[in-house]
Amino acid sequence: MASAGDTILDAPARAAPREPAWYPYLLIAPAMLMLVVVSLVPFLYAIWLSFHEAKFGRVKDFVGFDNYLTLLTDGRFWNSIGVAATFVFIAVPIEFMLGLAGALVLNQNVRGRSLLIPLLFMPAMMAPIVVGLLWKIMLAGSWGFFSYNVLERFHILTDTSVFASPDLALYALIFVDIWQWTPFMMLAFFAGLQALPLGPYRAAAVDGANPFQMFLHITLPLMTPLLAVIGLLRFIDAFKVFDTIYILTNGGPGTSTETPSILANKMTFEFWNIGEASALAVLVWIAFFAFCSVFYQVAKKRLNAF
Amino acid sequence: MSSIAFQSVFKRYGAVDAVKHLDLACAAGEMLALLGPSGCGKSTTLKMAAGIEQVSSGEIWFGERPVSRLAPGARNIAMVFEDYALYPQMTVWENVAFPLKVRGMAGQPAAARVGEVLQLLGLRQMADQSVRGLSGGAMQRVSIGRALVRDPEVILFDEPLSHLDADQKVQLRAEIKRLQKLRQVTSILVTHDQTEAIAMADRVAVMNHGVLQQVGAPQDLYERPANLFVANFIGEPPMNLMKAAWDGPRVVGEGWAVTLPAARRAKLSDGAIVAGIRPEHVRLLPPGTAGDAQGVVSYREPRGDADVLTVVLDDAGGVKGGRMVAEIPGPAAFRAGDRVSVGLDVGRLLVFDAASQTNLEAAS
Amino acid sequence: MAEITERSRGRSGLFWTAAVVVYALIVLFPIFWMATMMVKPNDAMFARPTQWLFTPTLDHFAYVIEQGFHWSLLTSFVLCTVSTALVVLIGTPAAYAFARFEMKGKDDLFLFILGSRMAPPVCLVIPFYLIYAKVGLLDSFLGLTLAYMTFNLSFYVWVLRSFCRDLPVELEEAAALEGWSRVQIFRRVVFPLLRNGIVATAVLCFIFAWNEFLFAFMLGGSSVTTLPVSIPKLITSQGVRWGEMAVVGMTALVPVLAVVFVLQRHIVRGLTLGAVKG
Amino acid sequence: MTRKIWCFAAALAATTVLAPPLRPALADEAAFYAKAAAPYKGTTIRVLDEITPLQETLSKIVPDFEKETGIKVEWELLNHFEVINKGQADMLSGRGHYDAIMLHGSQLGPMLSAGVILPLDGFVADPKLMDPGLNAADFIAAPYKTTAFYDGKQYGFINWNYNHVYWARADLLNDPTEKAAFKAKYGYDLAPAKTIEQMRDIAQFFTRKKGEMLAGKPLESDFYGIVLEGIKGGSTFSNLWVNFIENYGGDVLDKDGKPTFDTPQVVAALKMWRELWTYAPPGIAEYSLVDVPTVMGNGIAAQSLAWSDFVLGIDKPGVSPYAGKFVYGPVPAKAGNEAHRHADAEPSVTVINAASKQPQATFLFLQWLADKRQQDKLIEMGQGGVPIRESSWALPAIKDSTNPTLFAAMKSSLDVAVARPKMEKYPEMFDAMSGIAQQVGLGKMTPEEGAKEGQATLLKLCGGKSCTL
Amino acid sequence: MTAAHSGLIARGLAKSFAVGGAAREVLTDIGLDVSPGEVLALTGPSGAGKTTLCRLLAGLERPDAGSVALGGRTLDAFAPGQRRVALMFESYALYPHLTVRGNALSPLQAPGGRLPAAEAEKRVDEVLELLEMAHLAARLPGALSGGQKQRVALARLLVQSPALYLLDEPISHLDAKLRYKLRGEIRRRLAAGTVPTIWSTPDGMEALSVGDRVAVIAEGRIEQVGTPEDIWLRPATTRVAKLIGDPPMNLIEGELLREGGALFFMRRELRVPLAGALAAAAGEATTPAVTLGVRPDAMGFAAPEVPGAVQAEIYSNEPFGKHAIVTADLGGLLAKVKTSMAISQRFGADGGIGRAAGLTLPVGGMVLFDGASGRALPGN
Repeated sequence: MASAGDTILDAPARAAPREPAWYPYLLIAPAMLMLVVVSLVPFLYAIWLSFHEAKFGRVKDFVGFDNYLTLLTDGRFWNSIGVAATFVFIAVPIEFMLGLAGALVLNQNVRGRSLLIPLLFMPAMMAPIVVGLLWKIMLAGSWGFFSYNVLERFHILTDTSVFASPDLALYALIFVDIWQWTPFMMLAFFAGLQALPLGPYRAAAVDGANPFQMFLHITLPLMTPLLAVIGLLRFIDAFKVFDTIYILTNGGPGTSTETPSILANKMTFEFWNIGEASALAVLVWIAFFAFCSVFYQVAKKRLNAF
Repeated sequence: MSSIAFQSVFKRYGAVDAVKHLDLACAAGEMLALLGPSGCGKSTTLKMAAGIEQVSSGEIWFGERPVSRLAPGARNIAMVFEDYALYPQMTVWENVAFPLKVRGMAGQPAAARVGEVLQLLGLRQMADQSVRGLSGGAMQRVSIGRALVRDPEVILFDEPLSHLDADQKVQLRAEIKRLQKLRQVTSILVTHDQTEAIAMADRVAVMNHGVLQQVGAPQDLYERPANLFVANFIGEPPMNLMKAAWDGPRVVGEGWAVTLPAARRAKLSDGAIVAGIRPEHVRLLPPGTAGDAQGVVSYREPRGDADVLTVVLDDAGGVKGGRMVAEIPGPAAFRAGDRVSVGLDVGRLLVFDAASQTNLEAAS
Repeated sequence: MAEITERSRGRSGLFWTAAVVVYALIVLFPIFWMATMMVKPNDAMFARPTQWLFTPTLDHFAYVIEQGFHWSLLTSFVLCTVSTALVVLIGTPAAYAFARFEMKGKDDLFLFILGSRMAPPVCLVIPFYLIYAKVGLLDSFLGLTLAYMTFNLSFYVWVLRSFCRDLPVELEEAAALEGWSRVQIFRRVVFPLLRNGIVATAVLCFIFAWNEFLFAFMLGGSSVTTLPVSIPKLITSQGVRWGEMAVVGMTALVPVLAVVFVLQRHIVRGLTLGAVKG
Repeated sequence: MTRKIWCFAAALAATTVLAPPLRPALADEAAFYAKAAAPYKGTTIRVLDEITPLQETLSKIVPDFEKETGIKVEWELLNHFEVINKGQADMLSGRGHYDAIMLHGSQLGPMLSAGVILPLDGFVADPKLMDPGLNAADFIAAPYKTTAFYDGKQYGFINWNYNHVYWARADLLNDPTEKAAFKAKYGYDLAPAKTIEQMRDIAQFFTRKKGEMLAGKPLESDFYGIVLEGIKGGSTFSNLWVNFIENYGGDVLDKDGKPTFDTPQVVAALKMWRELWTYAPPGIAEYSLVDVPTVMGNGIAAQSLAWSDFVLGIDKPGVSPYAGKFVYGPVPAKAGNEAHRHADAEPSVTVINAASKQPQATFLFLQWLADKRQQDKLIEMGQGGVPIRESSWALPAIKDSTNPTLFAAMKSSLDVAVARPKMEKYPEMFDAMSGIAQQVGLGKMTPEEGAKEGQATLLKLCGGKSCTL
Repeated sequence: MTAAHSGLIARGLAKSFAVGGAAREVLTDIGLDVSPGEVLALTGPSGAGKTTLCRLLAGLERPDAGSVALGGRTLDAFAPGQRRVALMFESYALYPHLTVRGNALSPLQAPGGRLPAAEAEKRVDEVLELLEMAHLAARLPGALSGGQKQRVALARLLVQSPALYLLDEPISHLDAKLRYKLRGEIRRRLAAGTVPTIWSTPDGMEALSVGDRVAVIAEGRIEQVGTPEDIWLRPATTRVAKLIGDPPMNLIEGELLREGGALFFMRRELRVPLAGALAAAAGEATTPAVTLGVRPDAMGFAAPEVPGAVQAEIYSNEPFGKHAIVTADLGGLLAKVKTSMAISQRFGADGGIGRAAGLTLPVGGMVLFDGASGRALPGN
């Protein structure tokens, strides 16, 4: 595009005009149809189920909002929301900050980046279920590598093990999540840093700004759209996390690590209380969607993100 | 204000010398242009002055102060960038205020300074706009404002006009020159555009392949280029540079010949030469008029107040006629295909040594 | 950034390199430890005190092969390849359309796509299971392929859209003026330029599918057993077969790691989900 | 719950009618199956079972059935949780992918109330299908009768007699220094625990810190007196329920199915439960039925209560350095209540999916599996195992086993083992109560509070009605 | 529409774009004729609509109104590929994944313009040779300099045998030297053929140099079409005047004053007697408000005390070697004067900024415009 801008203003997404109006719809149709089938239909089905009594897979009577009422008055549901909130609001900010710090370090003149990057990214490439087992190996009571060689040896934790302690298990899971996803954040932010224009930094260097001022006044504002999008994605994914918790604690001890995902899984595949589980699914889904669409609109307008 | 001096400065990237043995000085309050084609080392030189690039060897002096080991921020310089390098998320005001802010200057004095600079550059009305939506010219003015706001010792301009539209270019180059003269701030301007260099700078340093070719006042460079590179690089349309040979006092080219005054000829050594003459020193006369050559207009390029005509010279003395470009006041009467007689302003004819490519008459 | 001055080359560059290496060693230690378990005899596995040196054994590999885990590997590979290919096939035109064309309700449609990515899989798996049971898609390739669309198709469209946005429209216009047809333009101009983006995004989708557990577990089964789903089979009454688990876990990691090594530049760019232009 | 046998009358009636006085020759058996299966020749049935050493051995026998009958069997083995998940999902969704599915006794309640299990009575009464030589009277009675029958109907044969045994380190119990020290401290001889109190004493005695001496050697790391299952979602609750609460004379439900979790007996049992946890490794709350044998195999605990079939995988050379150094016994009883001892068990049956399209062929297969020929072969090939037939105890593999105490312990446990009552809401109860068991064990909740909360939870879950079907 | 000639005929073209919900008219009632073999230079400031016009002609945008004919046929129903229009994009639009040769070959391989392979290769070789690009044929565009890229784009244009060449700012992004060199080269190539050409450029001087005729467009309307001389000597509007020339014409807003029989142009202290054609033009003025256009090259300097000299102060002084541009401050009004180096140097080494000087206004070299409409008054 011309820097001078002697084109048609900023008409976005300029397209060859000869395409009939239905042409783009034709292009998106297969994907849209597919998503209707694999996403909308299950969602609508879940809504339908949530208004019925469905125990043991047999859909019985229409019960209106009973399932929702049961759920909303159940301490266990709110406990799960609280657990997930704790999980997300501790894990994501830490991943965010560590990721950003790591990206800033990686963006220095680190040598052998092409070798280091795939290695650093390894945790994020692993199947969550393997990650779960990996940390079981590390942190399992008494025989875990880390439990035995560090926690026990240095008497940091003697009367319990991390996953066995209702007070610690959630933080251990948070730790595992941080371990797994910080590299993802780091590399995404690193890619963002690499794409930043050099000009403002040069100007700031000449203007006499110190590295912290550069970070505060240039890096951070320029990275905001990326931070917003990645932050949102990680937020969603952290809220959805299932495999690692399932394999490591399955919600225990007690209900101390029981997230809505774990609870929904139990309600479905252990208790076979499908109506209520669907209600839970629908609530979570709607809350997510509402949050994300607001975030999307705001981020798109304010930050030019997405 | 302090002077700037480059003393035996080298810049190496691996095995490549981007700047070779540069000795160059810019007097206090002067504007010096570094001119040359892309890749000639001029930008590298400027960046070394700014501290964005490190010198490989040699020293840079600001007045009595060696600065080549100082961080950019410690040199008390300001820089205007080709791509403006504005802080994209800030307003015009914030951009201009930034150098003060990072130096801890705030409050009323800072605001007054910023206001004054914005006023000077005609940016007052835009103060609260985001710089993202501004035109190129306005962005570059903001960038200049940012450079001026804290009275730097030196301002470094890196291709400040190259992304601007022609009309904005003309307007801004006059403004920059005026501000520079008014404030008497030592400045280095890097440009590949000779018009800009000549129009704005007190002196111009021409570089090629990392080597300084000539430094001097624009007029010197224009009238007395030290070598073929400078002769060709400066002037538009470019100087006619033509193979020629001596025939006693006569310079004989391809289809043309002139006689130099004996006194002048005496000072010039023999050998293969290249003769140079600027298009505006080539006169076109009606055919049949006595001239230094005869030919046919092959192409006419009207430019309003001037016309640039290419003439294909007739063969003469068994030598195939060459081409010669003439710039004459326009609109001219000649059209492509017209026969013309060509007159050369012998006093303006330059003679270069074909081998060394240097101007035989340049003060060495 | 660092390049604005070369100051950070030389010693500080080494310092940061060392910092990253140390960080990597710490962070990757558990993976290294698991890797050693692949060849560690059972009695040394969790011996106290920790046994750093041991005589390596290939028993775990033998068992894994004997139990036919390589079939799971193959299943995973085929399934993820097919599902990713399908995503590419139907997602590419959609991403292109979202990037190129003005459409009524584009924002809403796009939000719908994002919405699919947001759905927690645990919530989806219930309706999926019941619907699949009715239409006979449980334990079938098709069923899992479709299920993976919910998160991968939307992710793919989301990310590839940004790659499409970076394509200069002039190239397509130039080709149109030369007289190439729509399809030819896509094949000659759009696709070659988009290839890196497609590969990067597809690889991420492949990784997501490769590592997916819940859908594969609930909707798959005896005839479609992916690698992650095969892992719990190693939790037996003889205790957990940790060595074998390490073998399978590392086996799952290796292909992905290899691909990331080769394509890292594109993948890292893909990780920004289009929030970085250029 | 007392040692009442559920639907005893019906079961008794069935066995009496069906058990022939004489055992026919083995050849006749094979002939029967060939004949009975003739109409179903060429059909394929799918069976889902759990992966344990027993089933792995069994999978070598299954091809014989295919040979004998021409019915093809797709024999799928998954781990414990997967079998529950997928098996139930398959039955409840009515998909009918699996013709037969192994159900643990505790799963029967929900599945029966969902009506997805096919009763076998029709087939049992059909001479074309019912093998006259099955000899159901040979099945170890208590688990069989409490598991396979409900409300006058039969839902399966017994397939797996999972049961708990007491498991201890013989090398430590026989160590002379330790023996002397124990005697000095507790006033009786150190030996495998017969009572829960002894088990407690031994646990207390052997819980030692790193650096202390154990059997004459300094410890390189902490050592624990006992290891129990403590994870939520394993079998913690039933472990606590049967091995402690019932031995203490209490029960979770009374004979009408009403919760009785707040009785003094239960509180006393919870106290003991809590005390034993203090002698257990710190990770106890994350130990599942899989981890307990692993911990024993690693040699960091002196004793345990564990599933007998899981022991088989650990107590063998090459798997654990302590293989051969273990001793087993029946699950200890409460001192003074030995006559009414209990041992936890999870007798399991393979049931026919109501949605099965091949119920007859499946029935033949299930019957064939329980047949003595197969059971004998299984025991022999598995170098021991958990028998479902009384006659198996006499087989050389068990009688002459290198691990005689284990089989004695199994037999003793199975003598008193019964299935849990059939409860519709067992999964919810189990989930909630194992949480309480954990909390009490961890000391986050006093036994009294645990009893109170457990009672309240059960009442809420059952909605004031009977918790049993 | 019946075609009057076999070149390009455009009539009544209009185009609007929706910007932030509101329609903004980018082109209004554009009519153009370009004869076969003629080069029409299209010039105007940024945002005037040059690119949009090119895109309309190429068929890349659909006009809201109007019609285009080329070579005797109406194009409106044709897709871009069917129009036989060769467009050179301002951005060059080179295929980054194809070599120089591949780029040049592309139009000859397309279904619309397909040539037998051997012939296509030959044509490409010829053109690459001609443009001195043969040695770069195997390079990818990413490995080329700006000037080289531009030549590849040119090669891709020249291999075609279209019915219309559209060059959208073909050399805008090159430096002055290269521009000078290339515009001659391209111009000569185009002049040799019989294909009508539109050459768009924001640079008025370039338009004068390359166009057989020049069309000046501003704010979506054609302001003037004429020969370079017409445009230079007789700008039709102040907009045209502002665009042409380096520096462009000085435009001074003021009033007509009739004193006795004589006509004067007045602005504050500035008082310019009008004679000859200017007086005739002034006679046509409908309002006293007029704008006086003075060409920079027509003005001269004199000592301030010279009678008739306009009092001014030197504002800036830019020597260019062969001439100088001196900006004079006429009481708040800046006028640029293109003068000789000698005169420029006479102001002193510092350029004489702030010094008083007298400015002489020529009799010729001035144009009078209507103050309201900005149109040149008839009679100029």
